[in-house]
Amino acid sequence: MADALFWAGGGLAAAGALLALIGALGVLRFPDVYTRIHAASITDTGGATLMILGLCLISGLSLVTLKLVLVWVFIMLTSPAAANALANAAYSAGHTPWIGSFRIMQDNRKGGSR
Amino acid sequence: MLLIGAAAGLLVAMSLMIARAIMGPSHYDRILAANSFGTKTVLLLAIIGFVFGRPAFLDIALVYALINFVTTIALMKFFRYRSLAAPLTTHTPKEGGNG
Amino acid sequence: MSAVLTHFNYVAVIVLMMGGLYILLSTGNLVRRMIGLAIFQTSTGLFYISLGKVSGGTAAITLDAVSAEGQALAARAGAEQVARYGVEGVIYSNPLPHVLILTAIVVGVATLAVGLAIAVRLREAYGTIETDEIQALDRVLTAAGQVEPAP
Amino acid sequence: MTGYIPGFDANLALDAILLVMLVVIVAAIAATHRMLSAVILMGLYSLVSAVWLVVMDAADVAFTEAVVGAGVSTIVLLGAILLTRGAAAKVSGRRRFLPAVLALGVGAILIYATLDLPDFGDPASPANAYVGRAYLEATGNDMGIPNVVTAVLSSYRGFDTLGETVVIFAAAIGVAIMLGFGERAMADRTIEPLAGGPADHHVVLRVAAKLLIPIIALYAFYVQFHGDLGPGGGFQAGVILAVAVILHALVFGLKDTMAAVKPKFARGVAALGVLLYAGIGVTCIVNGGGFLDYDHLFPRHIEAQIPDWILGPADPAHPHHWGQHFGIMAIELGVLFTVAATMVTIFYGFAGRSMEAPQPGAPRSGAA
Repeated sequence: MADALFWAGGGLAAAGALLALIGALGVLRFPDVYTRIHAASITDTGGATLMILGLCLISGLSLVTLKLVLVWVFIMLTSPAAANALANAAYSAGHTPWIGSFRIMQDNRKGGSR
Repeated sequence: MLLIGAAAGLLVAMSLMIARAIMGPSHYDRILAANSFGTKTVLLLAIIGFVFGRPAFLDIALVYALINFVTTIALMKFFRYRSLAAPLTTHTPKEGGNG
Repeated sequence: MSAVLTHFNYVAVIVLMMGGLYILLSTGNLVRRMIGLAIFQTSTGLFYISLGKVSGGTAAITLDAVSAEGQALAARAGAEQVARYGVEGVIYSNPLPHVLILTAIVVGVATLAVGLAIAVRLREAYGTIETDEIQALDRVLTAAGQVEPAP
Repeated sequence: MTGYIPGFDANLALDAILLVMLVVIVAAIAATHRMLSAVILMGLYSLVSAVWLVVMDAADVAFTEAVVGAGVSTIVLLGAILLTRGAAAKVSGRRRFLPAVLALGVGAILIYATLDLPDFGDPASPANAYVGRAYLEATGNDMGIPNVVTAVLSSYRGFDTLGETVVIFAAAIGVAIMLGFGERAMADRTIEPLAGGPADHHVVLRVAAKLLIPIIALYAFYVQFHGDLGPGGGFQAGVILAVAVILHALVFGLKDTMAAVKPKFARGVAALGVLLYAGIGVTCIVNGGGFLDYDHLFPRHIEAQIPDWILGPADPAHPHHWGQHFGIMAIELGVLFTVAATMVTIFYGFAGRSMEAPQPGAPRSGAA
């Protein structure tokens, strides 16, 4: 039973790493800031969840698992907030998206800059 | 064995992030690369703790998960608002005040 | 060939050190020079830690050899090595360089902050932080008598 | 290659990959002329070196490097670049050739010198075989705390660490004098909130920061008080506490933070830390021991009153070293105060300084 958990945990961790890798590829190849923020932050939190779940399986019920869950909670708290703030800053700095035009941005900007 | 594979995958993802940080056209790409690099480093630290048999070293991953947020905010504030001291709000304290 | 394998760490640390030195020398901008200096300082720390690493060792936080972690580490290092180099059944890396570098990093940041504060005051006084411009301004001002000449 | 275990390829491979990453980052810093990407790459550099330090079994140092290198030094550099705006980083061509030749020459000499260093990871090398082992073996019965690095840092070598704490305190005074006073310092200016579109009102950040600041501060005290059981200690905890205050200043504005943690209070706490540290040393002298000799921290009759449930029943075979435990904990607290207050004072200096500089060439004589 123990090494079944070990292999399951290892598999989940590898899946998380794969997701992170795909995210990194996305950040490298996407054309503009917004798509890169999208690629990076989603695969970050997703990869982190998978990987930490895998490590929790390996470590079983112990203090280490508590620390892993805490790491997961903090990543869940900070990574999306940072990505949101970054997209906010890029938007208010006037970065227009490369593909298509956000009509709401124009309205907001007209409305915003009184 | 799988953990070492996961660590290798993370290392490749981190090097891609360094590439994005080096060549990123706009500053926001660089902040994004730094932020994502930080999160991947947290995961790599967790996996290294397990691969080398001392999982008690998760404290370092834990602390960096917090510090990464602060560095990203400082960089974002620097590039966007050119000031580290201004509060991140648009209404003056008298009127808003609760954020 | 084996010399490269066993000395790779030292060569890499020296390449980092020389990178820091190059950054330090190749620019007149004070803030950029301090980035080069910070890289130089950190690489000396990496050098000390490379010297202190014992292969097969673990961090210098004592754990008893009978614990699961202790046995896993001993199995990986091989009983004969553990017998010869282990302390109470576990091989540890050398803790002394860690102590030195730990304080060196914190003091390094404190001195970096003081250096940057001086650069800011130079910017406010001279309007620039390029060293050659500052020297040129100094010469002009000492000639004009506004600033007493350096001792 | 006596006694060198070529095994652990995962350890060696990871170490080599991370070093190559460090070299690539330094090359990128050398190549870029933009100061801002140099600062971001500096953050990545200290982050990768933190991971490398974990691979090198230096858990405490990795802790410090991750917190100080990627966190505080990036923010201090950003503050400095903000205050030295307008001074473009001109890197003229002729300046590149001579430093490159010099760096290559010195590098070649140093690499030649490393040829007769002991092999990497060799347990029988003089450093690792004698002095290192002596402390590993002695800490068990001298002090009875697991973390040998904290034991050496705060007890065997307590006097040096006191010196380092005073150096950090001196840095705080230096930055406070240069940037904290004068008419452009924060004390007498109000900063109006950002003018801008609705996107500049970062609600998400404010809520996330409100959630995180108490957690970071609590975590700092966790790191401080379990410094002798696992990786951690006064230096790391002090910087984490300062990062909590800096996060508050970054999100809620320096004005509110300075109202909460007054600059004068921060400078006082920095002095208090050094006072606590030296005070512990003096109490050891008063109790008949040497300076900072914690075995004499408690005279016999007080030590007898310490209840058994704290460290287990007293048995002569393994003495409890009450003095060492509480002495190390107390001076780590002193270091926590000084380091946290220093980093906060430094941040106040850089963030609170406004930027209107005189035109070049017209220095105000006797500038305050």
